[in-house]
Amino acid sequence: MKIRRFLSLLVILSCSICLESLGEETPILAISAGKIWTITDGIITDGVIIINNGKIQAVGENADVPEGAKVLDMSDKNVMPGMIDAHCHIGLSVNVQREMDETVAAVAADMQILDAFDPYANDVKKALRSGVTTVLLAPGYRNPIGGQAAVVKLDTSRANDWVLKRTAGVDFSVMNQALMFNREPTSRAGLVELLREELDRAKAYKPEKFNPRREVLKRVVDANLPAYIWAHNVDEIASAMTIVDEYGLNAVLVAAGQGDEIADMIAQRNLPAIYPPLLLSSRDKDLQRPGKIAGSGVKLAFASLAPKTDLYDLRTSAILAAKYGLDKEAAIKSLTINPAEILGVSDRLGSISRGKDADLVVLNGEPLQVTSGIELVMVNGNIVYQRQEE
Amino acid sequence: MRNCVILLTFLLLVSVFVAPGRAEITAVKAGKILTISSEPVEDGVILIEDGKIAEIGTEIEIPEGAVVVDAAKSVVMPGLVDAGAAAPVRGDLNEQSSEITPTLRISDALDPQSKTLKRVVQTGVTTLFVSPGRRNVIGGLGVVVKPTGKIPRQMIVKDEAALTVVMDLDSTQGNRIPRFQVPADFYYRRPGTRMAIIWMLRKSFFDARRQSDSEQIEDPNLAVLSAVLKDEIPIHVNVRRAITIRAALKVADEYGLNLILQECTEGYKVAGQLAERKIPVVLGPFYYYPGSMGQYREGRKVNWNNAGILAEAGVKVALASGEQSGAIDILTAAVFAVRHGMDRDEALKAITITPAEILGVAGRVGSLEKGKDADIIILSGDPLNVTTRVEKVILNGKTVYKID
Amino acid sequence: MKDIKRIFVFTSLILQILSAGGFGAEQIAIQGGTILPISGAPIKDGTVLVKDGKIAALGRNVAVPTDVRVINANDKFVMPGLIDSQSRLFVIDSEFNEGRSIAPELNILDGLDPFVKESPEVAAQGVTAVYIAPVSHSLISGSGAVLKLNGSKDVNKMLLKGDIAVKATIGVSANNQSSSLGRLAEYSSIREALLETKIYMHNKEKYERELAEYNQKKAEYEKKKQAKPTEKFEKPKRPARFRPNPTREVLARILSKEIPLQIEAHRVTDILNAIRLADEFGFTLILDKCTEGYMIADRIARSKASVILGPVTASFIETPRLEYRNHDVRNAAVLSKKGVKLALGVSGRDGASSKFITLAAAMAVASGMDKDLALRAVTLTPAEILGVADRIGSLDVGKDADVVILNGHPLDSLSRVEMVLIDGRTVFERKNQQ
Amino acid sequence: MKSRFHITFISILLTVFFIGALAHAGPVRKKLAVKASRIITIAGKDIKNGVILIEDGIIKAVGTDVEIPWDAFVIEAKDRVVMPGFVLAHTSSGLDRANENMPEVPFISTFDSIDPISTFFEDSLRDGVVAMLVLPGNNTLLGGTGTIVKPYGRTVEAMLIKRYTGLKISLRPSQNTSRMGHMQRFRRYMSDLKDYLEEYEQKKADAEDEKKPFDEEIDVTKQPMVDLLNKRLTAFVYCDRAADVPKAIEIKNAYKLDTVLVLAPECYKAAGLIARSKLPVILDSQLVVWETNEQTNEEEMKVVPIIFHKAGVKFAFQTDTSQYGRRYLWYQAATAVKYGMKRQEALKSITLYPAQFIGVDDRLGSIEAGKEATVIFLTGDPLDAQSWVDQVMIAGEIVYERAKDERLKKLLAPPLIMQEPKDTD
Repeated sequence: MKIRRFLSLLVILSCSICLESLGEETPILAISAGKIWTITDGIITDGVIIINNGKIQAVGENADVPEGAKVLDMSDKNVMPGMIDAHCHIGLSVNVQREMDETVAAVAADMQILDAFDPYANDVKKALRSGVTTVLLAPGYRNPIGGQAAVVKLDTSRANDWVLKRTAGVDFSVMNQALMFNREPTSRAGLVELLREELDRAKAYKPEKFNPRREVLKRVVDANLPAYIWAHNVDEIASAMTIVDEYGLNAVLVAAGQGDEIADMIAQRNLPAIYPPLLLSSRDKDLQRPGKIAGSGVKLAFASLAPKTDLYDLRTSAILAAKYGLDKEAAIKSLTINPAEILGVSDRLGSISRGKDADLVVLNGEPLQVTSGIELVMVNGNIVYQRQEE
Repeated sequence: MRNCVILLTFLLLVSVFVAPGRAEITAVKAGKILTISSEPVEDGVILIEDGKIAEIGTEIEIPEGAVVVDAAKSVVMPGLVDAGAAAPVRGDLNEQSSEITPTLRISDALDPQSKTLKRVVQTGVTTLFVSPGRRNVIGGLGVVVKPTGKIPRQMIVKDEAALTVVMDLDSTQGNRIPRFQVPADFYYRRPGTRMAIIWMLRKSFFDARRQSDSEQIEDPNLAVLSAVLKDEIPIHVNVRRAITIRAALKVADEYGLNLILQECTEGYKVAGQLAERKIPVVLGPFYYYPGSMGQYREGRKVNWNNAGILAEAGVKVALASGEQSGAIDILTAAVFAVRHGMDRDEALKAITITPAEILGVAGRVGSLEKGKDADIIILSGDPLNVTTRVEKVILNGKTVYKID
Repeated sequence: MKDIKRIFVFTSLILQILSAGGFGAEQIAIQGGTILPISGAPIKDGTVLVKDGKIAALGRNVAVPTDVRVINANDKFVMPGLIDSQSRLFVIDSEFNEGRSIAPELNILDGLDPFVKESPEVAAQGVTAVYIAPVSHSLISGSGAVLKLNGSKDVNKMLLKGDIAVKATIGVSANNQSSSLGRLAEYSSIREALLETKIYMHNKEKYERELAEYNQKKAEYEKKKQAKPTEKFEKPKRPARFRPNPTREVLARILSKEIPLQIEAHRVTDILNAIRLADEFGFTLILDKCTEGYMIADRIARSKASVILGPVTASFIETPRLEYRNHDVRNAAVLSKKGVKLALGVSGRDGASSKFITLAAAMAVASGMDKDLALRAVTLTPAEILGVADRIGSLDVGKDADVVILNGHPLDSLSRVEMVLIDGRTVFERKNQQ
Repeated sequence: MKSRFHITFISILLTVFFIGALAHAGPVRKKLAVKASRIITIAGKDIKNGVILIEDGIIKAVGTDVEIPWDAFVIEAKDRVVMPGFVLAHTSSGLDRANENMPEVPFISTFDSIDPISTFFEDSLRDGVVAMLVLPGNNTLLGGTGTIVKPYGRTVEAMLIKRYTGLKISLRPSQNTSRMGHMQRFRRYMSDLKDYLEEYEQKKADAEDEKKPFDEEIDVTKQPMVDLLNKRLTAFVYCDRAADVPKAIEIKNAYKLDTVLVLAPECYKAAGLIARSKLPVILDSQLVVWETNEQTNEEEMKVVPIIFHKAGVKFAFQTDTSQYGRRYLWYQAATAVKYGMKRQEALKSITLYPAQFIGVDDRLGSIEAGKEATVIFLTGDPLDAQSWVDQVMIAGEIVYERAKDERLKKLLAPPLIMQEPKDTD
């Protein structure tokens, strides 16, 4: 008797919850912030951001707040766009090394990393704390052609679309780590030769006899799909540039650690560079590299390569780079608008400006200060993380 | 298509990167010039203009504003040419997945940052031949490089310089002949014996020849091989024992190949034949007695005077450092070749012009002549003296190393 | 950009010559700027007077003699040299493959390579002293030492204090395999070693007593013999010889509280075990790493054990290891709030990463640690924990003149180190670098 | 008449031939006089057209104006350069195995392991080496004692110059021990030894005041270390890297040992330290080390002998038998000269200094009156690659002649059949 009533109550409750989450659109939201780092048009002090169902409706010193709007008072805080991690491997199983590379076949262009991604994994839940709201999920570097990378928002809890691009590009690797002693290729020369073979075949591909691998590589050869090429040392970057020149790919250099040695040539081909985490190397020489690369006009974005380093330290990388010679503005851009452009989502992300997604991060200090902690993270206008004092 | 893209970019890069050294003239005042190609010149002068030798001789007045390099007390000779250098490549040189990989271009794997390059310059070497590894019957295409430049393309003097073939037992190393069960990985493969090696060589050239009769070739491997048959690409064969050398000669006869022999430890035994067929040899690495393992196991019958005997018999001999680690610099190799009985001038040629000719780059390097690249090394004394030191190395007209 | 190292060596060399040439008593006055003594409140445009490598005076109105070298530090920050208490600088790779499991007599000084290139870089970031403990692969792996980064190529010249603490480890999985039973075994074998040491100490005392008695008896015997050479006396017997055992000797020093025991423990159970050991044997405990400390902050606070915490960020962990599973960046903040005596270490991937010590402090602040405490946790607190607070860790009269001058607050991520003095000698100066 | 003439003629011929034969067979003659175009004495200045007077294998006099006794047999070396034979102060070649697996084996000796027929000794003689200290390898903490031999003789006894000289201590940690552990093991051994000796002395004392005879011997396994402490043996301490050098010095000071440092190439970094310690040094056979400049990223050549020479350290060279060039002591010296070392010093460090380091400089290392007549005859300057060792004289006895070196001939001469039969197919 009692139990039944209780049950029915429960049922009603749950239904109502469902309805809520599905139905009514979120009310207009206004954030009054001490400092707004819009990235694209400067810093606004004591400004307001008006958010209407997940999009930024207006931003400025005196954007008028419509009545009925829920006001968030962040007047002593800094607001910046949600950070974008240009390359990471989170949401995979515990044994990341095994998950991120299909090492049985050297060429795995038809593999999609999203199929291995678990939106409910712990590190994904934790990720939002770090202020990173969007990431490029990528396969690893241990395959000459590793598979298809995806761009996702990390707020995977809600039913709304968190997959921005299922196939954002194909990961190539010309690094020595892509060589295995018991699989073709075993040598760098052989690796380059293999890539040529595959790309040549892809060129000659006819849609009539369908082949998923060639299908996607064809798009790469036709420069309709970016090729993310892992290359760290100078010789690797050189090999990458050889391939890019020969096939005119639309390429992005990943983990271009020693890029500064030949930055001018990278700039010449305007290849963007995704830089590996700075905490991996502690020598001054390495810490100064990003500054040099960006200095010679290469578009730079940082990557955490999580779980290699913590997503939280994506920002740390930029700060260290700034300390060791990277221009401050460039540093903060390399966390927001640069990756957005490199990943081809700058129409929705990367800056605080009208019409873009309301992915915001609120800090209790300037973004380029390690000491400033993250107070609040917002994705599509929903507060997904708020820091509470314990 | 690909090659022309390479060419274009290469030209572009060259124009970009050679542009700042223009219009300046360097003059080297030398106490003694060993031109190699002709008689030595006493108290001569070499004029260098954008990376090339403009003038060379005794009565040359130095133009205004020329940068003068004073080597009045020193001996000047062409930069050394190492026809068998340790490869400046990170990782495995060998493509182990198959024993016939003619399309493999070692130029794709060159590491401009390589330490070996930076060291080898300081020993006076300004041109190297880099070949693929020794674990394949047909290893791939070697490249002639200079130890300078930021990316491989700037280093390359001649790409696709030669096809490397290995007829020693190295190409069987690590291979296990398939047993009853299905092969586990690609190390379960032939060849396991010398006969299998030679059979494979024959077979692949046989296929290539048949292919090259039909006009268009789709298999890139065969394309390279038929280019070799057409004598467009020279072929370097790595041999040590006399028996292998004779086998190589036989295969060469069958397919009309012009061989260049590498290493050739027991070459002195067949010096007559080699001389007769005008087959050049690139000697090195050098060792006193064959060791108990690896590449030293073959060629048990060492003769310290190998180079001397071959040269005596009229064979074109080049001395190379060889690919083993801790190899001696080729100047020392020449010194000991002379100690063991080689003729002085022959020895000097064997580290400069002869290898240049063998590699087909004698038009640019190997001797000091008008119009050739300004690759010059300045020595404190006679090159064949142990106590002589490399004081300065000029590469493409730019000083890349000098002692302080 | 010039060769820091050369300049570094050069300066120190010059200064050595100077000091050798009788200029040893060189006086330096650092004037103006904000002085952060750490031990006390900040001093606006004060002066630090350095004499013979020690701090002679410090404060707002210090009488500056005429013949001193004046360093102008206007609108700069002046603070004591930083200390990384989890450094791997100078450690040779071969030190990671030590076979024996209980080897407290080992000394890290034997395993250091003073010729490494990194140390000038680290010093250039304001780190003037590092604490190096043996690497954690065996249960008890020897004693650590505090070195100054004064650029000497002789370990003994760098050494500030040796035998700081003996390093022990509970529940660190070398091969990333860790069973709770195995970790218990580790704990109990350490306990066993300590118990045996108790017995050893007892036996030693006994022997010494007996020996004393014997010598006395022997003396009497001699006397008697001299008195009456003819008579027969029974000759006293020498006690059985007691062989000293270096392993036990060191452990004995721990039990008699001469040196603390530094236990690396990550998981809650292991930390609790460490604390239990300390309670049982009553030695001074230093908790190392303390990854899951935030879960039992109160217990640690009660235990009065001091903590060397690190790495602050998970990015410094080389391979995802089991014991770091619950690593949390807020660890430091939580523990310090509970009043635990807390020093921060880098424990980075390599030796050079010691330069990130201020970064570590800043991260702790970001996750809620108090600014001053965080700064103290990389200067004075480690000095206290390691027992070298009488020499370094703060700017106080009489302490070593290890001074760092920055162009901004040390915790400001973008502020640069302008100058570093160690024992009053300039080991780094910014303008040299550009 | 005629026949007598014949007889005398033949007899003269015979005697001449006989003398000649003797000269080459070379048993030790009582008196010898060597006339050389140039004598490099090492001890003093070089002597042009000098004479070395030898009696019973000992040098009696050296100089230009030495008058030759009527009964001395004269060796005409007009176009030869004569110099003292080279001395190799440290080698582990010529043994069947160089390293013992057990870490502490001071009691074993290379004397039991030297293989007289190994080509190493033959080559050494060919290359002008007349004495070498054969020590255990560098992988063992307390490796054992060494033996000084000449590379001539069919048995170890015949080769022997001095037995039981030098004890190898290696500071390179073996597998699965650290440097800390390695050092600790050494200290442990020494403290145990000290303890043992104390006990030994005590027993002795007790025995004395009880008027009992005391016949207990010192443990044979410890004897060499005891001799080391009493300076009856010299410690040859191998430093694997620069960081080991301070420890070697520490050991030397702690236990007051006679020490010679055997250095790996990298140890040049500690040159200053070594110079201050005034210890003799034996260099690795690799004389040029490459170091990457952190800032410029360029490879810089570090020439080890020059660095030590500048620091004022006395050193001896080593050889590596497998390497071209490096296997000759003269080449090592020449390399040093090439990079700016003084010629005289370079020559000393392949003759006199090594002789001093291994304690045979009373007999070898230079050409002086009173020293052993152990010299080599060169076809030219010792530092010239084109000159060969023509003859080697050990204690007045010619033991090597290039003219009779069959192996060398075989290694240099072309094979008999140059032209091979054509294949008929």
